[in-house]
Amino acid sequence: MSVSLVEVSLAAFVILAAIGTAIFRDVMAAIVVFAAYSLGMAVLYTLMLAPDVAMTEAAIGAGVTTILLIVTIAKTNRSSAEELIEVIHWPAVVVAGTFTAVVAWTVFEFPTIGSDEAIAWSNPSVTQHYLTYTYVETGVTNAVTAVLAAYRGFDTFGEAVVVFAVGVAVLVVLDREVFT
Amino acid sequence: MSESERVRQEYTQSPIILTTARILAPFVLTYGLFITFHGADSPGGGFQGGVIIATTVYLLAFTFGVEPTSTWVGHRSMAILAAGGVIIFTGIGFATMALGGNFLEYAEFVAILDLPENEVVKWGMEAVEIGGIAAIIAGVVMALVFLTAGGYGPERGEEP
Amino acid sequence: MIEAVADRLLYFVVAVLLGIGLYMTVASPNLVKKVIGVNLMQTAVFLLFVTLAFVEGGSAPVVSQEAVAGRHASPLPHVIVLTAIVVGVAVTALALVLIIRLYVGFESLREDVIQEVRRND
Amino acid sequence: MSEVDSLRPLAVVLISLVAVGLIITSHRRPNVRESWSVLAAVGKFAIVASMLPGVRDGTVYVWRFETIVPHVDLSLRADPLGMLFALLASFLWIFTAFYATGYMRGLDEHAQTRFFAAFAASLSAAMGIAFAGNLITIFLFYEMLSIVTYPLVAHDETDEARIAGRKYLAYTFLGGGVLLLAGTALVYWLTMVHADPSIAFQAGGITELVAASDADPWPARIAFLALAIGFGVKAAVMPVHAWLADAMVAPTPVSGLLHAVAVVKSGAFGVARVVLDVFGVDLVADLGMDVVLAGMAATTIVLASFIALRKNNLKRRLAYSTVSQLSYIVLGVALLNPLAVLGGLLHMPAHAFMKLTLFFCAGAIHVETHTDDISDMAGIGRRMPLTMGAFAVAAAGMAGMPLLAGFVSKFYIVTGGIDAGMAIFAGALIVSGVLNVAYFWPVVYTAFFETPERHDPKPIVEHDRAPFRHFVSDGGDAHHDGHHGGPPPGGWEARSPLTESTWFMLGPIALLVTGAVILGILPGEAVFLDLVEQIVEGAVGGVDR
Amino acid sequence: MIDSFAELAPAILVGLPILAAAFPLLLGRLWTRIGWWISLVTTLAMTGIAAVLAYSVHVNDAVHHHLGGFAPPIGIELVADALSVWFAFLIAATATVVLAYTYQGGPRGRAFSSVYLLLIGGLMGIALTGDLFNLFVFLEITGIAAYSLIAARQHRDAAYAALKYLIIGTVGATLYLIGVAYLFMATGSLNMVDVSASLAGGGSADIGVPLYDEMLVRAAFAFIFAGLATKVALFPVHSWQPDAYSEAPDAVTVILSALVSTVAAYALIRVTFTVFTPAFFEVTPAATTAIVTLGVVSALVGSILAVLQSRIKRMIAYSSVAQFGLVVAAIGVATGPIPAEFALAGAIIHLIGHAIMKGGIFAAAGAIAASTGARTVQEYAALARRRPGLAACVAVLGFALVGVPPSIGFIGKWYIALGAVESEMWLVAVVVFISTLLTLGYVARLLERMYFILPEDAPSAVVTDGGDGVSIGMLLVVVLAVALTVVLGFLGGPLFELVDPYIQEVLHG
Repeated sequence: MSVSLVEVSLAAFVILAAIGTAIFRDVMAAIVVFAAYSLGMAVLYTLMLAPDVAMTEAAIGAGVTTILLIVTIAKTNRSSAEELIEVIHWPAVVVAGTFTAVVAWTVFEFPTIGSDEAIAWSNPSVTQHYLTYTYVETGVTNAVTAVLAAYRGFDTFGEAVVVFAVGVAVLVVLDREVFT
Repeated sequence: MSESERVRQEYTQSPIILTTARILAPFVLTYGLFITFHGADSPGGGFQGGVIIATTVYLLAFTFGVEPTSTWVGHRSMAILAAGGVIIFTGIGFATMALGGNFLEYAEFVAILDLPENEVVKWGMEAVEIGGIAAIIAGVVMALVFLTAGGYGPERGEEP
Repeated sequence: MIEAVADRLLYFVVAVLLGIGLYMTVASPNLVKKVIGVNLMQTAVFLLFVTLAFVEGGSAPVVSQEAVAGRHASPLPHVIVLTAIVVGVAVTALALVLIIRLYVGFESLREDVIQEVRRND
Repeated sequence: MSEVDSLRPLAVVLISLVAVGLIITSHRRPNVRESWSVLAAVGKFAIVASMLPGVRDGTVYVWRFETIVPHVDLSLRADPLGMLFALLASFLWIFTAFYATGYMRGLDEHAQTRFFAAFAASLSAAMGIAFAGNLITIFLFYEMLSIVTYPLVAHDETDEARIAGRKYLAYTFLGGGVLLLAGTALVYWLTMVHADPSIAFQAGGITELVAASDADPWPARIAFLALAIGFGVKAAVMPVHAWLADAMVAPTPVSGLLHAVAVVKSGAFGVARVVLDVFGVDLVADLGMDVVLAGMAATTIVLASFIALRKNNLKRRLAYSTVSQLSYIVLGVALLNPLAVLGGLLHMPAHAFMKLTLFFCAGAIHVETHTDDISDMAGIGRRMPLTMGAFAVAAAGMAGMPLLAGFVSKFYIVTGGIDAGMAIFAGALIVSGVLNVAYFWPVVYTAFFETPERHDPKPIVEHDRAPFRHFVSDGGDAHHDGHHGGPPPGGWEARSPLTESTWFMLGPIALLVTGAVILGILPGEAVFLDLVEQIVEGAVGGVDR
Repeated sequence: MIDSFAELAPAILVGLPILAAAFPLLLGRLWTRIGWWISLVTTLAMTGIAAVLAYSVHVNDAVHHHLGGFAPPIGIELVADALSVWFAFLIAATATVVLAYTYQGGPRGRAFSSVYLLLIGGLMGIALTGDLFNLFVFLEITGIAAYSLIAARQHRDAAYAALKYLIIGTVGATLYLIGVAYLFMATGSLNMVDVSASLAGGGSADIGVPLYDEMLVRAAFAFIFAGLATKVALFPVHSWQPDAYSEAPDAVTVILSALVSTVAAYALIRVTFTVFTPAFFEVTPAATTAIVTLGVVSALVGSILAVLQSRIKRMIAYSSVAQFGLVVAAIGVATGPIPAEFALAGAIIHLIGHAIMKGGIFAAAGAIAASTGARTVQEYAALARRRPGLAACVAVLGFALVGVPPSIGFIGKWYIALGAVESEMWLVAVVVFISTLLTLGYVARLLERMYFILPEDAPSAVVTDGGDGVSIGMLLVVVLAVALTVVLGFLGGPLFELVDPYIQEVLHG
C-alpha cells in the first residue's frame, strides 16, 4: 500500500496528541488533548473504511468519555500546574519502550496493510461469507450491522449488558439505589 | 410556581444559550433517533443513536443545570430504559428459543411474521437495536452523568 | 526495510500508542491520567483491528443485495471495535466514579499521596 | 491366603472416632467422659482380637471404599503385620486409658476433654496405619496421626509446649508427610510405566515395581529413601529424631502410649511395610538400600544411647532410650534376614510393654512427688517401692537381660545379623546393650541405694564438663504448675506399695511389667511370636531357627 | 427430553441471570428484599439447569449451542463439554450458597443484587463460550461487576483496591484483546475450535501448513497468556489480589476468591489446550518453560508473602496467589513434551478444590470477624474457646489447604505432583512440596494462636457491634465448604473420571 500524505500527517497527529496527553501536567489540558486525539482517530478510522467505528469513536470516545472526564475533574480538582510538563519517569519509559519494541518487532511479520491475501480478509468462511451473504441472510446491506446484531448478536448482547452493568455498578459504588 | 419557572430561578444562564439549547435539543434528539433507526443500510445503529439521544439530555443538563434536569428526566424513566432494554434484548433471545430455535435466532419469527426470512431477521435486528441497545445506552449514559455529577459525600456512609 | 515499514505504517503507530498508553498507566501519578492511559492503550488496539480489516481499493462494508463478494473492508473487526469502544467507555465511567470516591476519602488524586496515607493508617 | 470383605477393620478405626464425639459431648461429666475412653479401648481391642483367629488361619479381612485416585481405593486390610501393630496398640490403650485418668486427675490438668478426645483420635489414626491397604491410605492416616497428636504435645500451652508442638509438626508433617507423599508419587509413577499403577501392599513386594526398577534403579532408590525416611521421622531415626525429646513436654500418658508405642511404632511399622510389602526384601537388597538403612539404624542405636547417658530429666532419658530402641526394629527389618526380621518385629511388642512401664513409672513419680530429675530421686525407692521395682524390672529388660521381653528379640536380631554376614551391626546391638545398663542402672541405684544426704554426683554419666555445676533441668513438664519437685526436707518418707499412689496408675504398671516378664519367659505362649513368624513366612520366606 | 433441553441449557444459563438482573431495579420499591429473593430463585434455577446439563453432557456428548442459529465460524457458539459443565455447575452452586451468606451479612440492596447476578452471568459466559472475542466481552462483564462489588464496602481503602484491580484488570484484558487480534490476523477466525484447526493447517483458513512456528501465533499466545495471567493474579501481576480480597465486603471476598480468578484460570486452560493445543507447545517449548517458570515463581513468592502477613484476609489472599501459581505450573507441565494427563487433571481439580476451600476459609473469616471482630492473626488468639465450631472449620480447611488427606486439597496436589513426576519435571514436584511446607507455616501459625494461646495472653479483640453477628446462612456456607472439602477428598478417582473425557480429547486428540 502506498502511504498517502494525509495518512502520515494523521498518524503524526495522533502520536503527538498521545504524547501531549501523557506529558501535560495539567489534567484539564490532557483531557482536551485526548479529545483531539480521539477525533484524529475517528478520521483515521474513516480513512480505513470504517465509518461505523468512526462515528462511534466520535460519539463515545470524544464525546461521552470527555464529558465524563470533565465532570470528574469538576467534582475533584485540577492538578495544580506550576509546571507545564510532567517529570519523566525513566524506568517506566524503559518498560513502555521495551513493550513498544517487542510489538513493533512482531509487526514485521504482519501481512501488509490492505493486502487481499491476508487471511483475515480472505477467509472464505468468515469475512467473505459476511461480504457475500449479508443481504441474503439478514435483509440489510450494512454488513457491520448484520454482524453486530445477527451473526454475532451475542457479542452485542454482552456489550449491552456491559453498559447496563456499569449503570448498576455505579449505583453500588456510590451507595445509591436510584439513578440520581 | 410552575416547574419551568423554578428551574429558571435556580439556574440562570445567558438567554442566548438557553434559547440555542431549546432550539437545538429537538434536532439532536431527532438526529439520534434517525441514526438509531437507520443502522440497517447505512452506518450507525443503536449504540451511536443511543449515545446521541443521551447527548440531548447532556445538552439540557449543561444548560439548565444537572439537578433540575435529572428531576425532569426522572430516575424511574432511566431505570425503565436501562432495565427494560435488557429485558427486551434477553426476552427476544428467549422468545426465539421458545419458538424452537436458538438464542437470538431471529429467523424463528417467521412463525409469527408473514415475511421472507431475511426480512424477518432484519426486523429482529431492528427490534434488538432499538428496543434493546439504544434503550440501554440512552438510559445508562444519561444516568452516568447525573450520578457522576451527584458525587459522593461523606454523608453517604463513608467510614472515616 | 523502509518499504516494510511503509507497508505497515499504521501498525507501527499502534505499537507506539500502546507504549505511550502503558507509560501513562504505569508512571502517571495522577489517577485520572492513569485512566486516560488505559484508554490510550485501548484505542491503539482499536486501530489495530480497524487497520487489519482494511482492504486496498475497497469500500466501507455496505454490501450489495446480490450474493456476490464485493471488495469491502472486513466488517468483523469493525464490530469487535464497536463492542470494545463501548466496553472501554463503560470501564472508564466506573473508574472515574471510583476516583470521585477516592477523592472524597483521600482528598487527593495522586497515587503516591494515597499510598502514603494508607501506609500511615 | 484368602481375602474376606469385612467391616471389622473399619469398625476398629471408627470406634474411637465415635468415642471422640461422645467424649466431647459429655465434657461436663468427667466420669462419663472417661468411661467412654475405657469402653472404646476395650471395644477396639475386642474387635481386633476377634479377627485374630481368622488372620492366624490365613484370612485377610478387607474393607474398600471409593477410589481416591485412579486405581487406588481407600482400603483397610487386616493382615498379619497389621494385626501385630493393631493388637499391640489397642491392648495397651486399655491400660493407658485407666492410667491417664489417674494421671490427669492427680494433676488436676486443664483441657482434659481435649486431651481425651485427641487421645482417642490418635488411636483411630494408629489403627488406620496398621490396617492401611496401600500407600495412599497409610499416608492419609499418617497425616491424621500427626494432626491429632499435635494438641497433645502442645497441651500445656506454655511457650515450651508450643515450640515443641511446632517442632513436632514440622518434623512429622513436613519432613515425614512430604517425603512420604513424594515416595508414594514415585512408586505410583514407577508402577504406572508398565501397567496400571499399583501401590497396594503385597507380601513380598509389589511385583510391578521390580520390573520398573530393573530399567533404572535410581528412581526406585529415591522412592525407597523418601518412604523410609518419611516413616523414619516418626520412628525417630537419626538425624530426624530431634522432635521426640522435645515432645516429652506432653503429659506422661502421651509420652507413654504415643511416644513409646503408637506414634513412633507407626513409623517403625511403616518402615517394615515399605521393606516387606512395597519393595520386598529381594528388591531392597538389589537396590543396595539394606546397608544404607541398617547403617542409619545402627548409628542411631549407639548415638542415642550415648545421649541418653547425659540426660538428667528422667523422661528425656527415656525418650533417647526410645530413639535407640526403635532403631532395633528398623535394624532388624533392614537386615532382611528372616531371623533378624523376626527379631525386629518381635521387638515391637517387647519394647512397647517395657517402655510403657517405664513411662508410667516416671509419670507416677511426677504425679506423687513432682520430681522429674534423676538427681532429685535419691532414695525415692522408699517412697514408691512398687513403682520403682517395676521400673527396675523393665529397665533390666531394656538392657536385654534374659528372661525378660527384650532379650528374645535382641537375640534374634543378633543371630540374624550374624547369619546375614553383617556382624558389625550385631556389634552395635551389643554396645547398646552395655550402654543401656549404663544409663538405667544409675536410676535404679539412686532410687534404692542412696539418700538425699548421701548422694554422690556421677560425673561421667550426669554432668557435662563441669562436674560441680548445679543441675539444670533440661525440659520436662515440671514447670507448668510452678512447683519444682525433689525430696522433701526430711528425705523421702517410706510408704507401702498399697499407699504409694492411686491404683488407677499402679494397676496398669503392675500388669504391664507382668506382661513384659511373660513375653520374656514364655515368648511362644504370647500370641505375638506366632504372628511375627507368620509375617516373616509370608514376606521373607521360612524361618530357620 | 433432557437432551433437547440440554441443547438450550447453555444459552439459558447465560441469559437467565442477566434477565433477572434487570428486575431488582424495576421492582425494588415493592419489597426491600426483592433483590435477594430474585437472586435466590435465579441461582437455584441455574444450579438445577447446570446439573441437568452436566448430567446430559456426561452421559451423552458435548453440547454446542449456535447462537442466532449461525454455525461457527460465522456465528458464536456456546460449548458445554466435559470441562465447561463442571465449571458452570461450580459457578451456579457457589452463587446460590454465597447468597445465604449475604442475607444477613450483606452487602444488600437492589443494585447489589443486580451486579451480583451480572457477575454470575459474566462468569457463566466465560465458562461456556466457544469464541475468543466473546470471551473478552464476558471477561469485562465479570470485571466490571467484580470491581464494583469490591467497592460496595463504603470505605476509601475498598475504593482504592477496586480502582487498582480495575486498572490492572483492564490492561490485562487489553493484552488479551491484542492476542486475539494476532490470532485473527493469522487465521481470520475467532471461534476457538476453528482457530485451533486453522493453526493446525486446516479449519476455515485452510492454509495447508501448520502455523505453530509463526511469530504471529507465538506472540498471540504470549499476549493472551499475559492478559489472562493478570486476571488469574499470577506473580508479578498479582498485586491487585491481596488488596481486593482483603478490602472487599466479606461475602464479596467469598465469591471473588471462589470464582473470579478460578474462572480466569479456567479460560487459560481453555485457550491453552483447546485453541493452541499441545502441538503448539511441541514446536514452541519455550512457552512451556515460561508457563512453568511463572507458575512456580508465583507459588513460591505467594507462599512466602503469605507467611509474612498479619491480617487474616491478606494472608489467605497471598495464599491464593500461591495456589494459582501451582495451578498454572500444572498447566505448564501438561503442555510439556511428555503428555501428562495427571498434571491437567491436577490443574482442574485443584482449581475446583481451591474454590471450595478458599471460599470456605474466607466465609469463616468473615463469620469470625462478624462475631468477634477479629481480623488479624493476633486477634485470633484463643479463638477456639470463643467460637469452637468456626475455629474447627478453619482448622479443617487450613489443613486441607496444606494438602492433608482426606481433603480435596490433597487430591489436587497429589495429581499435580504426580503429573510433575510423570512428565519428569522434577522442579515442579519439588516446588509443590516446598509450597506445602510454607502453607503449613502460615496455617499452623494461625491454628496455634487459635488453640494454644491462653486467654490471658490474648489481646482482647474489639467486638464491633457488641452482639453476635453470625447468621445461620454464614455458618451454612462454612459448614458446606468443610463437608465438601472432606467428602471430595475421598472421591479423587471419580473426580478424575469426570474430567477425563476432556483431558483425553485435548491431549490425545
